[in-house]
Amino acid sequence: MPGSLSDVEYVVRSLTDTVLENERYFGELDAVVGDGDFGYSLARGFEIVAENWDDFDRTDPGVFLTKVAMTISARIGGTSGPIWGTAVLRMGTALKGKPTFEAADVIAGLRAAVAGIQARGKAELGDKTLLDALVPAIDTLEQQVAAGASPADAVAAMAATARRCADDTAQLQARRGRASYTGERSIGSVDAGATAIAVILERLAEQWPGQ
Amino acid sequence: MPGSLSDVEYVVRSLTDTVLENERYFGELDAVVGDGDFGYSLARGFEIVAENWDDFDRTDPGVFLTKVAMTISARIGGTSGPIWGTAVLRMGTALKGKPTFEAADVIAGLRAAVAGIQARGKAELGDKTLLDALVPAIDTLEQQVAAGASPADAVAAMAATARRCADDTAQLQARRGRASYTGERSIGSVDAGATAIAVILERLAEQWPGQ
Amino acid sequence: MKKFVNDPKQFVPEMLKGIALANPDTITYVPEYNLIMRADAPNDDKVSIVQGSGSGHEPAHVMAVGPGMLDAACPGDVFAAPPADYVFETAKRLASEKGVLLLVNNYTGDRMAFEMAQELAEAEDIKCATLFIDDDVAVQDSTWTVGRRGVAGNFFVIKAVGAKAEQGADLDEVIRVGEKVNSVARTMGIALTACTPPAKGAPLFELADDEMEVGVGIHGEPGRRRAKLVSADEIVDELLGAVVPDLPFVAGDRVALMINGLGGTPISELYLLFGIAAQRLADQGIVVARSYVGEYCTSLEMAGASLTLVRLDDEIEELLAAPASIVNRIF
Amino acid sequence: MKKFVNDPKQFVPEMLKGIALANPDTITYVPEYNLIMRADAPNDDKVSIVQGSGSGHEPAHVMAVGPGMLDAACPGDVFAAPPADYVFETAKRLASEKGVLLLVNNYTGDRMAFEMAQELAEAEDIKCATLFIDDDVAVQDSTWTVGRRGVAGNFFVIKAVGAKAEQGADLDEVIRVGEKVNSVARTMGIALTACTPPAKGAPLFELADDEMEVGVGIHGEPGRRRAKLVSADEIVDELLGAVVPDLPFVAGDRVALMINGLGGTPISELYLLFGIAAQRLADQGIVVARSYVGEYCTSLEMAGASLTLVRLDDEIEELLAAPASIVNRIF
Ligand SMILES: Nc1ncnc2c1ncn2[C@@H]1O[C@H](COP(=O)(O)OP(=O)(O)O)[C@@H](O)[C@H]1O
Ligand SMILES: Nc1ncnc2c1ncn2[C@@H]1O[C@H](COP(=O)(O)OP(=O)(O)O)[C@@H](O)[C@H]1O
Ligand SMILES: [Mg+2]
Ligand SMILES: [Mg+2]
Ligand SMILES: [Mg+2]
Ligand SMILES: [Mg+2]
Repeated sequence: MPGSLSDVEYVVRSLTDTVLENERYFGELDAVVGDGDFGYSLARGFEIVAENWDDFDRTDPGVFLTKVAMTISARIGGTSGPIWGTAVLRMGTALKGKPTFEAADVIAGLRAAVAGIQARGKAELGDKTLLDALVPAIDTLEQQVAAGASPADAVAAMAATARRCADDTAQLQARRGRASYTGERSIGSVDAGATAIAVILERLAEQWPGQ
Repeated sequence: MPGSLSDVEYVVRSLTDTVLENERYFGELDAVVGDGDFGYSLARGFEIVAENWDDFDRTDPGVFLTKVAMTISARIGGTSGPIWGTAVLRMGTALKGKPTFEAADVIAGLRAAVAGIQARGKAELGDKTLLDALVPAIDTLEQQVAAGASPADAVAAMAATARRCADDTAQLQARRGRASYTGERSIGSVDAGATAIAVILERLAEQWPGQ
Repeated sequence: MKKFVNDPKQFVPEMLKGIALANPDTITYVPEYNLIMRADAPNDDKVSIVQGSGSGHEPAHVMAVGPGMLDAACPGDVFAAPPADYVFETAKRLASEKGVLLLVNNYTGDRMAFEMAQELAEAEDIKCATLFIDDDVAVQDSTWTVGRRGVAGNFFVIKAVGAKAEQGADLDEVIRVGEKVNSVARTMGIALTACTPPAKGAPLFELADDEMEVGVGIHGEPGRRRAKLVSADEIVDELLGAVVPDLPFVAGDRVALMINGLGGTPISELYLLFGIAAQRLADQGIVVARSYVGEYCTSLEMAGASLTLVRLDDEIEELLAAPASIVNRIF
Repeated sequence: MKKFVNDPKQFVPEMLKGIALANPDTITYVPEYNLIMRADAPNDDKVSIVQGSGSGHEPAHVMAVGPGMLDAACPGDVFAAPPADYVFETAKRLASEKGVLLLVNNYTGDRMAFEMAQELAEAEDIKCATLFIDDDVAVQDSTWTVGRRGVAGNFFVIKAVGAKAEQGADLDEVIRVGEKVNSVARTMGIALTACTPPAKGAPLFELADDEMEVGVGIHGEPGRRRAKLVSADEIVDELLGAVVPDLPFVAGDRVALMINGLGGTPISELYLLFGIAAQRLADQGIVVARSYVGEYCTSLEMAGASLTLVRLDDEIEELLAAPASIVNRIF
């Protein structure tokens, strides 16, 4: 899964479009046991990414991601601003100075993103957050890469894992974020952030270049 | 239509029961273009009449009515307190010092009540108030008495007139009371006060002693 | 009915008890007559200012009692004028050598109760006068009906007569400023939802999800017309379009601008409306010299707002700026 | 959606513009960062008090700016913590020699934004500290989750630190009184209806006509349980039953009692609740020494109320009684 700036651009563009198209859906997911602003918050940040798409510094993939991270964390409020901003920023740091990169760089970047999210939000696996979809999806990616899968297949497998794990969050009781205030009543509905990860990866897989 | 204290007691008791039983209905009538409190206001006054029924001074029919008037005007707020209080007070004044009375006394008392209502509320016939049912009903009573009708027949005729005239208030535009603020939108629904007069007289006629 | 209430018939007394318990040192509550009065009233050196009206408009008027404002408030049941007896009793207790001024919003029931009370008070040699407030421009053709309604503009009349009375002015002087403020105050309201009187238990009228009532009364009386709900900008234009030409307010006028919430609308929306209205007035050359945003005269939990303009002169501005405090304080 | 609104995305900025226009002399509005600040801040002789939080809780916090209260408020979108950048920018502009105190209601998003902002501020040598408010007793098992929420009790923390800062106290002293007040403040709320964030356009949850949500959060988060709507007496018992044993408050305690409206409940009902609660506390030997009734921390137009108790000592009582004034004034 080697890559370059254009791959990163594709991924960020796809992520941006997914977030903008799912503003309402993500909000509804968050309204079940949260406060319903998750879709709105993300969309306000990524709409600025879309607006300024052509102007981001594209010196290398890392610089590009860093600029995107600053844009979204400057505008997104709520829990998602720090979480998503930190995640993208850590990815950017991992790819900085690498015009081209290997699968191992991507995996290291994603692990760094997870560490950043955990530093910010103190969530553990099983607390019913986006980590519950994101971390297993990264594990799958690592396995796929180790098994020599094509990038398209690897991403498809990630998406499948994320979806399954996102669905499984319905059985969890929320211990982080607003949903945690509902205690046992959070059981029975999926986590909004985890489901967003699944939707984003599914879209990424669906339109993966050269599919 | 000669009468004595017991006749006045019957009328006031019937009036009281009608008002208490129709609290909700009268309120709904007032809610159409008014503020919906007409039934509540009347009921709060007449419920005290019911409570203190045995304690009113019954020296003569006039004194009895005066005490009832003071009770209701002390408790009923809104437009109805002064209007109904004044009306009953004027009836009382007309019958004061008369252990027994004639039809002419009743008619004079009712005319005095109307004058009192007009002094308070400045309403003319046709302004869409209870006067539009009450005044024609008194006219009918006068005609019936002149024609030698029995008390029961006279009251039945009054009730019929009141009902017809109350129904006709639907065609009028309100010029007094809260309903007047709605201008032309008051046309099409009957006046709450006029309809209450009809309901009260119908009940009075239905159960008239010796029917 | 989504309300905090026990027996609906006890709604007003239980609210009054809460007011009394929240203000133990400054307020006297007389349960027999639903009367809320300043603990230090009456004062023979000042005119006593009394407002009575139906309940359901809180903070008007029971929570507007305090130095520089009302000496007493005499509420009726929800949306019903108080019985004349209660008003008379209030006038008796507030009797001062300088006199008693009864402030009345112009409604049939209130007029009658207060006129009866004034007659009774005068018969007992209580110096007493009645001043009617009628600032609502929504009522058209008012000459041949009962006249305009008194709505949120009553705040400005209370504030002005309260300040004037506090200065020790005579009854005539107090009446003069009250009438003056009333004559330059204009209000119009808009409802987004109906309200539910506790004793009725059901909404007074029905508004569809996309409808609003333009010119609504504070008792849920229908207004000028029912219309499709439009943007905040358009609503402000509609309200200003009714209020501004009525006096008329013209370029160069200094005004007080009030956006009053009708009970169910959050203050965030009221400030949003205020911002639009202040901007529009500035564009017309009308100077907003005093700003009022919040709930002053409500209609239970009705969602909606009214806009009031008062044309200022030096005297009115000074009276509005004078110190005052009320039952319903923040700190 | 029954709201006064133009473009829902502009809801917060348009509200802030209204606040600025209503307070031209005393408030500075910085649109780039949604920032509302005292025109005379920062002041090197006092600690700057800053509160940020999602919008939709007005008057908290943008309308709580003023002498003796906040020096600045930094709101996010409706129910969303402000971006960390905005908070950092606010801290920079409020930097004073005595330092900046960032007050934060204890929610994940707010904590993260303010912690990031504090790191950024410290990197620029701005003296800065963060104080978390968490008075909501509705959240149970809070030890292994994110802790209790900050709700209406934040008013008392703001009032106390605002007064202390006004006295010229050092940052540590200001933090000490803030933490002390937070440690003796307990709140629980109840919702009768849901609320509708403007950008969502639909209610956050559904409550049947005869239901209430016990322990609701100020962002519409579900509470402890959903129950049949009961009488005001029973509701007060439920709220006191959660709040009183939590600290616990005991006979002989002097307390501040606040009945806070959640946005859609009229003040008449709030006083009714206050009267019941004050009576119940008196019956338990708990002395209500300070009374607060009205809207302090809302949830848009949600019908409902919360009850807060603060245990007083001489120091807290004095700080609460100190003079203060805010954007959202009456006169
Ligand atoms: N502490 C946390 N760490 C990581 N993710 C979290 C945390 N808290 C919440 N989340 C994620 O954020 C999502 C909600 O985001 P958002 O609606 O923006 O937050 P809020 O409205 O609670 O401020 C949740 O569905 C969850 O996946
Ligand atoms: N000026 C008036 N004179 C006589 N009757 C009136 C007058 N105004 C209103 N009414 C009658 O009173 C009824 C309404 O009474 P009520 O609901 O108690 O008054 P409100 O709520 O307007 O104070 C009307 O239906 C009408 O019949
Ligand atoms: Mg959320
Ligand atoms: Mg009525
Ligand atoms: Mg009425
Ligand atoms: Mg949120």
